[in-house]
Amino acid sequence: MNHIRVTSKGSVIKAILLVFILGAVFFTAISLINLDMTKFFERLENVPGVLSNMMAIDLSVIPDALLSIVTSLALAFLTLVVAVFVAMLLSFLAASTITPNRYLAIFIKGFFAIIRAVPSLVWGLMVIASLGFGYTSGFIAMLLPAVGYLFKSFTGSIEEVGSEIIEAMRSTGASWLSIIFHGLLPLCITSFVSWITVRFEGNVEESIGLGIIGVGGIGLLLTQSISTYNYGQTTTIIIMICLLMFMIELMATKIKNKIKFGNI
Amino acid sequence: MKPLLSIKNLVKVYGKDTRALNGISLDFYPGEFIVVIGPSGAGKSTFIRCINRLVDPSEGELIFDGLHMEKLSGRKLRKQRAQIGMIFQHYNLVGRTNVIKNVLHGQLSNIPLYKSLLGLYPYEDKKEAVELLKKVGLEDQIYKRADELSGGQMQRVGICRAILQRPKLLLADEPIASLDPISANIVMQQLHTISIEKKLTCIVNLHQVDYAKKYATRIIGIKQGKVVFDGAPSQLTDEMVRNIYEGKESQMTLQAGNHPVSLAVGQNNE
Amino acid sequence: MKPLLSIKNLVKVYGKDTRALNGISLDFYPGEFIVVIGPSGAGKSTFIRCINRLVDPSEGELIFDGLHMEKLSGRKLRKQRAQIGMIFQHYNLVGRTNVIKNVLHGQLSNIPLYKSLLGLYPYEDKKEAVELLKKVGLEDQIYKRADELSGGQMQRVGICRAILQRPKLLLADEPIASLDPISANIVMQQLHTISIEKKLTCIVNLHQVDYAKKYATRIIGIKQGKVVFDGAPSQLTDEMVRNIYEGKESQMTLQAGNHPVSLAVGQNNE
Amino acid sequence: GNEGSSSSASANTENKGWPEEITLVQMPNENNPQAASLHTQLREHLSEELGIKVNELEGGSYAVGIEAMASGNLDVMLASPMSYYQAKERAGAELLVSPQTSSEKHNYYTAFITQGDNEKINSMEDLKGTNFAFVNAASSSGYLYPKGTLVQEFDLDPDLVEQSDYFFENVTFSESHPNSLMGVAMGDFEAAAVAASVIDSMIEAGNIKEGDIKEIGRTADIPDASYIVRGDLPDDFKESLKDAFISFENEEYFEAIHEDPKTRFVAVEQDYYDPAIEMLDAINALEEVQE
Amino acid sequence: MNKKSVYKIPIEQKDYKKTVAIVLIIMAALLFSVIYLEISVLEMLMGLPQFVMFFFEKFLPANSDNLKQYIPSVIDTLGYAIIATYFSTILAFIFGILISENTNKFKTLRVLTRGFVSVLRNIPFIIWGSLLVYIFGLGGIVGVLALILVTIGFLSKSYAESIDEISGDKLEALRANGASYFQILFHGVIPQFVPAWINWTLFSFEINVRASVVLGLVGAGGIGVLIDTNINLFKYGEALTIIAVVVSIILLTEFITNSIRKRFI
Ligand SMILES: Nc1ncnc2c1ncn2[C@@H]1O[C@H](COP(=O)(O)OP(=O)(O)OP(=O)(O)O)[C@@H](O)[C@H]1O
Ligand SMILES: Nc1ncnc2c1ncn2[C@@H]1O[C@H](COP(=O)(O)OP(=O)(O)OP(=O)(O)O)[C@@H](O)[C@H]1O
Ligand SMILES: [Mg+2]
Ligand SMILES: [Mg+2]
Repeated sequence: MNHIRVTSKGSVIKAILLVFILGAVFFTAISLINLDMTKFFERLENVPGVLSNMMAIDLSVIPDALLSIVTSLALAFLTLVVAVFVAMLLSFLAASTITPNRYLAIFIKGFFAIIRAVPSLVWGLMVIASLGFGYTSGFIAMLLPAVGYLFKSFTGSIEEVGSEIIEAMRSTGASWLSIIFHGLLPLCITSFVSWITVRFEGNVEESIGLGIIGVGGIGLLLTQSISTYNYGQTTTIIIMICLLMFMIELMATKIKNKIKFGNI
Repeated sequence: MKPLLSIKNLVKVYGKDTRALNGISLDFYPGEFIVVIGPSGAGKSTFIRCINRLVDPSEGELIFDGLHMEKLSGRKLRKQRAQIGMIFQHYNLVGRTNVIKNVLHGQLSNIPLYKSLLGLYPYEDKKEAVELLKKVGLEDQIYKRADELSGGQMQRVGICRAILQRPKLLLADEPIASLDPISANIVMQQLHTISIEKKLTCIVNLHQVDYAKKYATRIIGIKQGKVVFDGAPSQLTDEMVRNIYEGKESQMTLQAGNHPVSLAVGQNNE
Repeated sequence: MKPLLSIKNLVKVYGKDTRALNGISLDFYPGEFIVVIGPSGAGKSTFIRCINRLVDPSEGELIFDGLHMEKLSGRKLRKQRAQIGMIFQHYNLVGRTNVIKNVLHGQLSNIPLYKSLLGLYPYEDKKEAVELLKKVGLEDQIYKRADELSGGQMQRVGICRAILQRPKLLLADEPIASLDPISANIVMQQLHTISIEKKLTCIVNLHQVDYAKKYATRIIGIKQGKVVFDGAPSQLTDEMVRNIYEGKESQMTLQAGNHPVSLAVGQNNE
Repeated sequence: GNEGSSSSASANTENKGWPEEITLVQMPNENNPQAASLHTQLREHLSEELGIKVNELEGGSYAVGIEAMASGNLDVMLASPMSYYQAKERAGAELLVSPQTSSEKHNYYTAFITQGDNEKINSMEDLKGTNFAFVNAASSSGYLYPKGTLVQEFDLDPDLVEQSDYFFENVTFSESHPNSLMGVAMGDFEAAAVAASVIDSMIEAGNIKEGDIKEIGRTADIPDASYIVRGDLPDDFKESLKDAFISFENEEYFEAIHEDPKTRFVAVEQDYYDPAIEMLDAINALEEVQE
Repeated sequence: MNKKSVYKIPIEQKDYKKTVAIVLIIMAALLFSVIYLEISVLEMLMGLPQFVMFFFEKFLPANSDNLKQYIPSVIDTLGYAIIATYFSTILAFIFGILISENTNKFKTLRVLTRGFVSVLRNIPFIIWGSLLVYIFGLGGIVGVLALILVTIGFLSKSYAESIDEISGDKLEALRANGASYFQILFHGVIPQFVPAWINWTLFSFEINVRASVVLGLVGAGGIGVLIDTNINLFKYGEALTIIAVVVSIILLTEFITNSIRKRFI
């Protein structure tokens, strides 16, 4: 034996092929889109100018912004809680390791692909036409992307870590729900908490795009200050949002550590 | 007597060409204490996991308690599984949950969900759980998280869980691999006692031939996915044991090693 | 002779009140083959893991090869660790990677990253890896994914990895727990041979007293985090063994059991 | 409760069939970005005059607004000629009032612009063969009006305007007025049609400099966005609503929104937008709307 | 067993008070939100039939007359999405590694990266859009940049969480070998991270395909914007056709990736 492979011959060929495919896809894409790099680098010199233009602070907006933040937070929180429940249920139905029915799992996954593909404007239309303007509409419109993301992440976590526990609990004859509540939830809870916090930020951001359906909140304020080119207000609001999110993330980390190391 | 579990021509192929089980046909009767021995990779774990369908067999029939296990699914499968306890080679405990809850998981199939969620397990069950834990020497660890236990402690928790399930058939995959001799004896003794008292059938994978001989009522030797021995412990001669464990693998390694290696320590010395 | 590893008053406290190690002081010399025995939960794994700092000791000193292990970090710690091989109780293989790569992980500390990424391990290493795998009977599984192996197969891969590391000190946490008698002997024999040939110091946790007596040059008994025996195999009387394994736990369980249980099978029968 | 649940069916007999509350939506408009809190004053005024609750919201999309009107979830909305036409077709909307500025100072129009130092393009004729940007196929001021102007001026086939090498060398939809403007300023397009008010604000905000671009032509004045109302409300209610708007005389409001304190809402006839709509028809923009 | 425990065997030895307090706080916050926002479940349920009706009445039948004209947009969109996915995957991977506790032991660096990514994520996209256009004008690059910005924030965090989930056992073995940081990363972390990585990358590709708002804001066009424009012109039938195209692209990608994954990894 002169040469000893570390990877079997087949998988080396496969790896090369894979790299080749990925490279080909990339370069095809590059050639499809006209990317003018020189223009890009030339215009980099605009950066300081534009940024300095945006560097301004307008403290007068703070009271208004605080009020809107409460609205946005309330909406984001409410949506999040509902989305967590919906997504959890669906992901337990669809995760390949625990699904009660393979076809149901495929159906749910496909269904979500479709739901996610429909742009928010379309949802906005349908929601407004049936519910009118207001927070109820905003709630529904925000629910969809939130469930989409959480569903995806929960399913991933369950599929990744669950199999041993599922096996053990299955062998005791435990029901589907028992396996979930006694096995998977304790196991996945830390990662679930992470996903939920990631999504909470997403939700607040989502609420910014909800001007379409007449939902107020910090997003509306921000859109207004941008469309009137009021950079002082804009920057102030952004700083406030970042601070808020920072606080939320701190809190989430605390909770996560409590769950991870504590005896909850 | 009607067999509790009847296996006919069981075959399991992993992937394309790993034939882990190669046509196994066996009948098991109530109250039997069966120890399965065989070299590592022979298919013992696969065999045991096929019985309660954690692994789906590729071919063959599995008739447990009158029902074709290989055809069941959903609620019926669950009901059958509740009759079959299992002790895992890798324990498979819920790490973030405490010891007693892990043990009580053995009773999940018998109480409604809301009760188990509120921790309203019947007093009897809780008492038995605590007694079992005491018996295996874990009374100090009852409220410890399962992932904070030592290897042997986890294994004992897994054993208590399976016993608390009060099954008709108990499958155990190397239940004493991580246990010290005393704990190992206590566990084997406990299984043995239950098997006699409750006419529980036990199928236990073991690597320790001496334990097998001491506790089994019947020993089955598996090698390369086939049954090569099936009989009473007294019939298992040293010759036979050597035959079971020596395979293509071991022959090679025996040549490769520096010294000729004795077959096993303890009772099985040459 | 200067000790290779010198341990002084080692203490490990988990959480608030689990004193896993309770003041251990020991010296280990080159070429020694030390077997650590003790009841489950005694602190054997913790002891072994403290040595290469996978667990940070709470108190005490660990001087390996002249350096204070407990004070090292970063590159220096890594360099020391490269000198210390480890066989894990739960194998700890990278599941999605194939067998030979897992074994070659033992040589990672000696080659630059880019080479290891491209699979450009030195021919010598690859050859030795294949030979080791052959020796333990895994020549057919070389390109299999580690998570598709049986328990015993995984354990053997873990052993090959540690040996390929060519360490000065080899730590092994129940290396033969999942192995059949023949494989177990081959593995112990292999460790023994290396230990003699290369003056490698081995510290091995075992539950099988008979194997301990057969291969060890020195046996250490640990109980409740303390050293209760330290001597040559010949000094380890049955009385002593009983003393090590019988504890609060086992006494209780011995009373609780239905029959009085013999201490151990095989050589340790009463 | 739902702010938009003012469906006419649940009319209150005491109020002569009037709705119990109405919902008014301000649409974003390049001429009217200053939508901020000042609108509250208008809302309070209307509410006081009519004696019912008035909800005032910021909309984001005309399509959404018009569908909401069609489904009875929206009563009053600010609309451009195109949107008015669409709302009329789909939701039976009627024109209500339009803000009327006293001075000539603030006429709304869309400018054809090119780079300030572009020597080659100096008039509308020079647009031929250029790389040109409209805003969006659904935009009145960013597409329909400038297209109409071009079609009329150069007698083009409206269906071919966007095609490369028909009139322009290439046509891009930039998706927003500021995008078109920045695109021209930076030379990504040779020319574009951008609402004049956006150019003013962008210069004011310092995003571009006065000399960066030059105006080479313009559309005719674009009628100011007007409030439209759902047609199936009781006639007397619509009248009262109109009166309520007309009686709104808050100078602070008009200064902020229309940059002229003298501006007032005036009643408009249903044919107020007809010339504009004719123009839209001339460029085949209305085909799709008719159901 | 002493007398007391004969009657009661607790199966938990923890303080319920804290759990109860947390649950109560969450409930209170929920209640506040519902009341403050005046959300009514009844209304939602009543709106449901209308919701469905709207779809069937307005969007059907789909109008696929112009199917051919979408092809350039589809190609554009795919191009943007692919390039953006490649770049954001690589960048987010680096960030993810820097954020995860499993792979980055330097707390300050971890916090800094986390803060940076969080700012990326929390600056709303309308702002990024304007910034990009003000700086770079319009064109392909801006479109790609915009997409990268959108995905990178959430992708980094998601990667980091997935890396955190990788069990320490296996990394421990490599650590015990004296493997260097990067060796642990490449030989221990990455092989185990692959499934989650594929999962998230697909998700980001999906987002990039339907990023209509984003591409609209920087004037880069694409199929998503086409949907919005058609809706604004009330051409619902056409919009539906384009949505169907988007769905097919996404499902097809998922299918292709899955079969590649099965065969190659
Ligand atoms: N991470 C942990 N957190 C808290 N306690 C722990 C942890 N790991 C181990 N322990 C406790 O420390 C004690 C010693 O554990 P260790 O794993 O060293 O035992 P061991 O001698 O290896 O036992 P075994 O033979 O069963 O593997 C046990 O009581 C165990 O419960
Ligand atoms: N998931 C799997 N995919 C592919 N092959 C597998 C898988 N699981 C087990 N095998 C192979 O099937 C054969 C039998 O495995 P099994 O686990 O049943 O052995 P075992 O008798 O339990 O061995 P041990 O005593 O080492 O646990 C082995 O060769 C193993 O490599
Ligand atoms: Mg096995
Ligand atoms: Mg241990």
